[in-house]
Amino acid sequence: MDGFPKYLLRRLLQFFLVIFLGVSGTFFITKLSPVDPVEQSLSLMTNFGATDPRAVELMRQALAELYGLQGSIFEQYLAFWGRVLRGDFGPSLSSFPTPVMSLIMSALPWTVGLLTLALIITWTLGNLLGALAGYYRTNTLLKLSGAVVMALHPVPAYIVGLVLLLVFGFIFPVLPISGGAQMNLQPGLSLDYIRSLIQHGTLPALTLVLVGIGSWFISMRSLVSNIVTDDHVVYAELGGVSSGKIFSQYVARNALLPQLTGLALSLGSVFGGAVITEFLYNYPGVGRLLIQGIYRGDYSLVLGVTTMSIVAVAVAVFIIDLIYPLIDPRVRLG
Amino acid sequence: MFKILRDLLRYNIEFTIGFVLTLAIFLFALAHFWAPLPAEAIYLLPPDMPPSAQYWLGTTSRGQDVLWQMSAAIWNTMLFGLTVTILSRLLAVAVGMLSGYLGGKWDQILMTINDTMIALPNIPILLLVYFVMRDSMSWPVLAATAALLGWNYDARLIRSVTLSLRNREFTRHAVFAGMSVPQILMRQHLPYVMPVIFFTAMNNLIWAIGLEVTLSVLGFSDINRPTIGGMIYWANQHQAIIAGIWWWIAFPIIAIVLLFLGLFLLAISVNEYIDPRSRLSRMGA
Amino acid sequence: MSALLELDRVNKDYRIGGFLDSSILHAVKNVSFTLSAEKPEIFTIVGESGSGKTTTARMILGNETPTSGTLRFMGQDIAGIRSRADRLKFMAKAQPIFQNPFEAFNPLTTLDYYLYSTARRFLGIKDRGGVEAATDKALNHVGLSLAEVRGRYSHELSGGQLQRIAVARALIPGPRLIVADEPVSMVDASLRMSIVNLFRELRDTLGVSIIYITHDLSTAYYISDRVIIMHRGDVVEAGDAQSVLGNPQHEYSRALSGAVLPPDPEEARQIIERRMAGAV
Amino acid sequence: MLIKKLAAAALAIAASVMPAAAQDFIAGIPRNEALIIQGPAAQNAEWFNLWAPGGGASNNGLQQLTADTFWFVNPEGTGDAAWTNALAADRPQYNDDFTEMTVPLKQGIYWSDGVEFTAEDVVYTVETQIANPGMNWSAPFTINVDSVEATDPYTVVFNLKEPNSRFHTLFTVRWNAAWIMPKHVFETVDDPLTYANNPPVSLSAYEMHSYDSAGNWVIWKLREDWERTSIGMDLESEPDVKYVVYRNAGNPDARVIEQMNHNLDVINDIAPEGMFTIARDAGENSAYWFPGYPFAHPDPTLPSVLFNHQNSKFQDKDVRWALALMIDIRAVAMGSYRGAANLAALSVPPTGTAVVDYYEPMQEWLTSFEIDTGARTIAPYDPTVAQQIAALVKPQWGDDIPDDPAQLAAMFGHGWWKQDIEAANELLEKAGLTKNGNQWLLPDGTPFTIRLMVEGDAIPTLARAGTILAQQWSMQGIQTTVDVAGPTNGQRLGAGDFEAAVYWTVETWGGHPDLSFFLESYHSDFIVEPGAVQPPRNLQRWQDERLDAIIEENRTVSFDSPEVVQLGMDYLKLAVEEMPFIPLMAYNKFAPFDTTYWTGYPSAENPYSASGPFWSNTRYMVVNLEANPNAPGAQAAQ
Amino acid sequence: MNADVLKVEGLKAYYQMNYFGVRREVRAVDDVSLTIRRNEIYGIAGESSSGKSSLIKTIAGAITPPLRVVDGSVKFDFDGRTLDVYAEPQAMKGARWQNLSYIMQGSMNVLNPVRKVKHAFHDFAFKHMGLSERDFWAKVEQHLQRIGLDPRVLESYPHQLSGGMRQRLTIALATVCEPDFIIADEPTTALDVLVQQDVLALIKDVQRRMGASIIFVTHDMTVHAAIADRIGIVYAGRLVEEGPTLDVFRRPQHPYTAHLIGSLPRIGDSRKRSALPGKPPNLADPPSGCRFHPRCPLAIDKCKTDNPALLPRQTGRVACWRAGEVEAA
Repeated sequence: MDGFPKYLLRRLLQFFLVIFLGVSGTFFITKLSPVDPVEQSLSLMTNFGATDPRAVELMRQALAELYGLQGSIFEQYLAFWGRVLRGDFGPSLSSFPTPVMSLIMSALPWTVGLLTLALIITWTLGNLLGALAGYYRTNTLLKLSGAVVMALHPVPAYIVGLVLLLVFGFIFPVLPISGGAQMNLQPGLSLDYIRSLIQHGTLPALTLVLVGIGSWFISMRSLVSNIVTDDHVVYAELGGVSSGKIFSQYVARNALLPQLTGLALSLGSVFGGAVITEFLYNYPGVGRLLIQGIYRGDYSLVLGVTTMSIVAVAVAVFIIDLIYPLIDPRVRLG
Repeated sequence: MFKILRDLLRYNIEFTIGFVLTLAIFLFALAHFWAPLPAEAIYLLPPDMPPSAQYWLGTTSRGQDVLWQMSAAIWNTMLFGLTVTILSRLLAVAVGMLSGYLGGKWDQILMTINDTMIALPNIPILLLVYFVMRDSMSWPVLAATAALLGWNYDARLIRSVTLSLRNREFTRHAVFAGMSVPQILMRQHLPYVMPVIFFTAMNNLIWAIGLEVTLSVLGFSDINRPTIGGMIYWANQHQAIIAGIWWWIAFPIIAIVLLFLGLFLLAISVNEYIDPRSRLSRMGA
Repeated sequence: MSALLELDRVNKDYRIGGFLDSSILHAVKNVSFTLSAEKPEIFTIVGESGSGKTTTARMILGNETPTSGTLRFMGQDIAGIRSRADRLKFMAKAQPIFQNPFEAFNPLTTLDYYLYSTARRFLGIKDRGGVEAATDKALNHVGLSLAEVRGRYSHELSGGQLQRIAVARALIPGPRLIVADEPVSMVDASLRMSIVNLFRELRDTLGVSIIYITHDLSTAYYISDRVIIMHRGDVVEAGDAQSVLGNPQHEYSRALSGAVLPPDPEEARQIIERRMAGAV
Repeated sequence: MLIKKLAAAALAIAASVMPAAAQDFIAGIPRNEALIIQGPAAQNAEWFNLWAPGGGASNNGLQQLTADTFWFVNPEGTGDAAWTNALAADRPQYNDDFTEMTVPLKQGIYWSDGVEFTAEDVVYTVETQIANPGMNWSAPFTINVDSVEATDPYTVVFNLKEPNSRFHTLFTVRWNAAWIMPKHVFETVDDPLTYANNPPVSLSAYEMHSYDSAGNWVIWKLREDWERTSIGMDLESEPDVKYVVYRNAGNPDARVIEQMNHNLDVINDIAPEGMFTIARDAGENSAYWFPGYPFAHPDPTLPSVLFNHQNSKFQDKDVRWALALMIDIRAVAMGSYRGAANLAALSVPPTGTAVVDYYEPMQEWLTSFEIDTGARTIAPYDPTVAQQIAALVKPQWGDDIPDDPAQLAAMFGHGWWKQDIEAANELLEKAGLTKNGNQWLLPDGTPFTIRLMVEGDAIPTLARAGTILAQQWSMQGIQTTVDVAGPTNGQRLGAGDFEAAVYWTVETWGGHPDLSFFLESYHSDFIVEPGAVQPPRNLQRWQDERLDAIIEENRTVSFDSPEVVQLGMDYLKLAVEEMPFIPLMAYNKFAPFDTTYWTGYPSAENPYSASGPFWSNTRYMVVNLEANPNAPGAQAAQ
Repeated sequence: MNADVLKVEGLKAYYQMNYFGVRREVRAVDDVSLTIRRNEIYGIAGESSSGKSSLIKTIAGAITPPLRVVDGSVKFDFDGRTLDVYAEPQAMKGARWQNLSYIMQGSMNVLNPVRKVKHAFHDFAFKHMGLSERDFWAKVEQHLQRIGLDPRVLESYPHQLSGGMRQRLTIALATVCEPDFIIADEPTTALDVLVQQDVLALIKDVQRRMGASIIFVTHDMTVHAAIADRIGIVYAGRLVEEGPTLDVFRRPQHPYTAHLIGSLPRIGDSRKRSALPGKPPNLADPPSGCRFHPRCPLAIDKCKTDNPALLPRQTGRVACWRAGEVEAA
């Protein structure tokens, strides 16, 4: 077995190893967590309510049995892998008996939709501006936009989001500031629903874009300023090729290739959700789910989300490794 | 060292601006050691005072002077950020250079670890670690944890630089000149890796501070310790933005942006200075 | 007669990866030759890019292991050297000269660092004076002195000088063999002969054997004792330099020899005119 | 250039999206028929089974608007008015030795699917839960109920395993209680624990209209046969509120914004500053518990400084008292609630009926109460604290602050302990502590330090109180650091894994003087070893024979007996003497209402219902609200 | 019609750099004047960092800071149309590829690595040809065939082609518009010996057929011997000798030229050849007088102080105080 199949096998092996190590690590960290889901459920159930201490003890036993938290940590670990391989993360402990998978699956479209869109906008805009700024170094407009991007870069996401929320939700209340879509609107491909989705997604997406654009901008600008001195760019300039074409086909195109790996990684991490943004805008995505899971000590849920996220990043890296040769004609696998 | 500083100050306007900004903010942060009131003290001043001659940057709803809070907060936040950055740079450099230089099995093992770390979602892991450690989760421990999560992508960058250096003739030459692996890495390769380190350090610092703020906003930080995240946390607890106490949040953010601007200008100008190409030009090659 | 270097049916295969296709490249096929320990010589490997000459050189230096066959240096199997101590021992006796003198020295490192490091590591000299003496002695062999080199960077010297320093450095541990891979192709024409002449001197005065790897038949003819011509991994012709290069027998050797442009406008022009008529 | 094209495209997209503001806030539902209430973010939005441990979905209107059980106690009410017979036709009837309880049921009540509600549903509820451990009320039923029978369709008789004078409280709603299950639905189900009960059949005046699968909102609509419910049959006219929307309106800032944008009628809780902002910027459109400052509505829970009695530092009552006397309660009130706190010197929340039953009658006793500092005897009580706080906030709130001491007591509480550092020092010395410079040393010579645990974000005002307490103690030489426990708070409290904490261990009916609600769990029988998990309430692990005696006696008297109040006072006096925890104040909630669409919200003036939307009592508010005739679109609808 | 295509007069181009206070001026092109005629190959010979690359960059108007033209002019004459490169840079734009094209060193890097070869043809040449797409591609394919390339290479990526093919391709690209003037910068340097001859033959052939002028830069004297009609020898930024190739090789007038030619080894002749002593001058700090004097076996005192002008001498020009006394070594 040679060449591609062998490469594929090696890469696949590594892929599984990464997932195995990552998920196992998370499993044991979660197990070390002092948060006890039984106690969490109990305190939810007894909060505000009458509590007979004997009854609480009885409930505690019943819940521990129900949640399947018995057995040694190693037995739980084996059982966990057994379930994961079947694509099942078991029941959520804070939303018992709803399966974690179905919680994730209902949150996932929101997160993936919002984050993918925001990421693509961020990536495109950041790279475009970065490339333009790297190529047309003297353009005032670009310098200005560069300065804005640079100033935004270090501002924490929470602040950017809060300011947007204040400006567009309060001072000029033109956009909804909470939730994923209008209330009581049937989800579907209707114009109203799509418009509602866009309206509700605008502020969170804008937050993500403003926060994320800086790093793409900076890295693209430095990539481009290296490429403009490459022979083939100089040659094209000597050949009288128009500067627009040089920019797009000779400079940006080459500089984009390394950025694609970054894009893939970011796309993979989409599955982890955007914790702060979703938290702030009450967006019903995976990030919010994760925070809820952590607050409620629901480690089935936390494990589920982190596992999904680890797998997604690993898959994204794997895929980009596989398709990179198709994107970059130079790459040959040794 | 002094000569470098003098050269940069004299001939590089970006460095000068960056240097002045950073120094100013550093001195400002340093000043908290001489603050008139302890940074943790609350309700010793009238709350919610807007910026005025008496309270230049106003007071918080907790009766603290924003100016002095900020001074301590920037100090603590930068201490955290720089600890994360330096630790994670050390890791990234060690792993990246060894992996790139040694190649083969070592490369595979290190890069598998690296790829695993890349795939780990930072925030959940940090929160989980925070739960596990709880009271013993002091800021240095948090910084170490963050550093453990923040080196991997840059290690790959450094590895790719080292990988290309490994195949340069001067590396093979160094081997035949009897130089040991550490000698080759430190003397021969490090100057080429330095610009990558500097460049990624900026992003890492921003990431670390973002992390601090995120954890604080979610309520997972030591609320006794004034930090930028801590200020946002408390401002948030008092709904400061909605209540119109904008100075509580705006000034720290402006300070952070200025600080980053300063650091960024420093980084790019120092980077230009230490970049082998620029060094060679100065040396007259 | 004992052998300094002995190559016995050495092969080296590479897998060249296509994304969907891949094939085995036989970079070096069945190469055998022996360098005598008693009689130092300049042994030249001639070939174009892809001929396997550089791979052969790397195997001799232990930077690559052969797919099959053995390379023995002073009786020791080169591929069998594992420990760092053995490796250092081997390197002390077999040293390389690289193609591009500007590349061979890190532009950010002073040149003397390479020299001192070599002296310390291979000669085991600890004190500064001893190191400098050994370095200066080696530099004297190549017509330079430590005073000219100390504290300088590669960009401050010409390619020819750098290549001399590289040779001097290689001489410090007292090697028996120097493997020079295209040592003059990046050196200016006016300085080229000084390097080539230096090789002759090393052979004659220090008794160092030199494996000279080149694509330039003119310099090969100028200094070699023996020559092998490699083509796509095969040795197509081997023997005494004067006869192999002056009167090549193999078809490829002849083509190669015919492609050498003579330093005379009339002859050269005729070759080009012939080529225009034939090829284009 | 490319940039310009992009900008144009962005503008075009923005233009198509902007008409947002013009649209209905809720698709297809007239805004002036809908009451919008702050709800939770539900994870499992599809889950409507109230009886299985399904997580937090019950705050979304499900238990507030569709569930029903025998009785309700209005936590804000006093006397008989606080008691409501819901499904039950009368108060609980016990036999003499409290081993049997008979409940007569109202007739003419129907489930929303048209099936009549009968005693069979009650029997089914109890028996099913006993048969399925893990269901929410399974454990108390298992422990108490020997058998349950429907002697006729409208009478249920519970036979108890042992005497229990408080058995009926299982079916008495303060915040919630054992809700009655629809037998005709659940008997067709294999496993009542994993049945989602979607859509839920309603036993109260509202039924489900629609919900968001992402968990952000649920909409309930008034049943057409609303009169065939326990709440409906007592109403004089059809409720104005046709739809109730429980929506998750995000973080506190977003909630304030949404209310000011008239997209959120009822807020459950925000920070005092958010409240002040609404009062300042939207005062004409909003209503509060108090018409002006301090605005807040006190919950019948009692934030206190809890000491872990199993920690050697806090086993001496003199130390506990010293710590109490080091507190300047005015600073705590200002720091946590900006002064808007209802202070509590007694170990019972100063709300509802407790004010008339305990606080007012005990003032005299409090004023004359003395403690021995070892050096002298002092009377620590300061009945003028309310006036002092009023003076502190007067500059900011002016006319909102009355002069009448009685009114001030209703706003700020009846009094608290005077800060008395000298007495505190004497007490510490009495307890064997020594002072070294500005640092107190424990009898064993180690520095006296305290880690004070607070929950943090979820209960921000208590975190704020904690930081001030820490500062005050630290300044007096007891280094105190605040730990934010976050989500582990409840668990750490339960396991006794803390030194001191700011939290509540006292909750009451609010509308009834009986203290068994929390006191029962204070019996020393339930105290466990350090590290083991303690049942709720007695988190400080306070153990006292006198306390046990009070508890045991309370079990033998009837719920409505006047002796209950006497026993309550005994407990309160004991708690003052022992200072097992330092009660601080009622848990004040800032819950402003938007009056743009609805009026007639409950208030201190007219406390006909709990105001928190998560309390099941809220249903009485919902059906009593009146549409604001001046609401936008109100004329058009008429 | 003017017989001269290019006229360079008194051209000075310096690298002016300022790195953190280290100010340097490298006189890469120092007072060079030369003329190139229609339909000739003019070779420029010189060692590395002698300024030959800077010279042609300056001639091509392709300089970027820190390299700046300090003095002098470069004028092209295309069919009677005079283009002053530094007086009217806009006019140059239109002339690129149409009249003036390049063959660059390092064919590996001059083609965009991530695009197929055909795009390069389209980008560079299409707008100059005034043809429809279809005719354009027909023309390109025809041109490729003439140059000995399979038109299928158009569908390849640069890295898929061998070094020789790539170099042919860049020649095809440079000549597809049939320009009047081609600048060839070390086009054969990185090629294997066998391929080198092919490429040289190709360049010569194309030049002869199109009647274009080529300025051909290489350090390899044997290449000049093979194809240049005239050569100019550059030393330390200055043109030190110029003349018809045969004359320069047979009777070099400048000691440097004589040495370059004399030191060339040759198969069948292993007589010892000496190398030039010393090292090439540093252009940031060039020697006074004649810049070659520190290495010159014939140097006299005058050489150290006075810079010899480039003066006509028999068939060419030479800049040496002792020009008459030089003999081929």
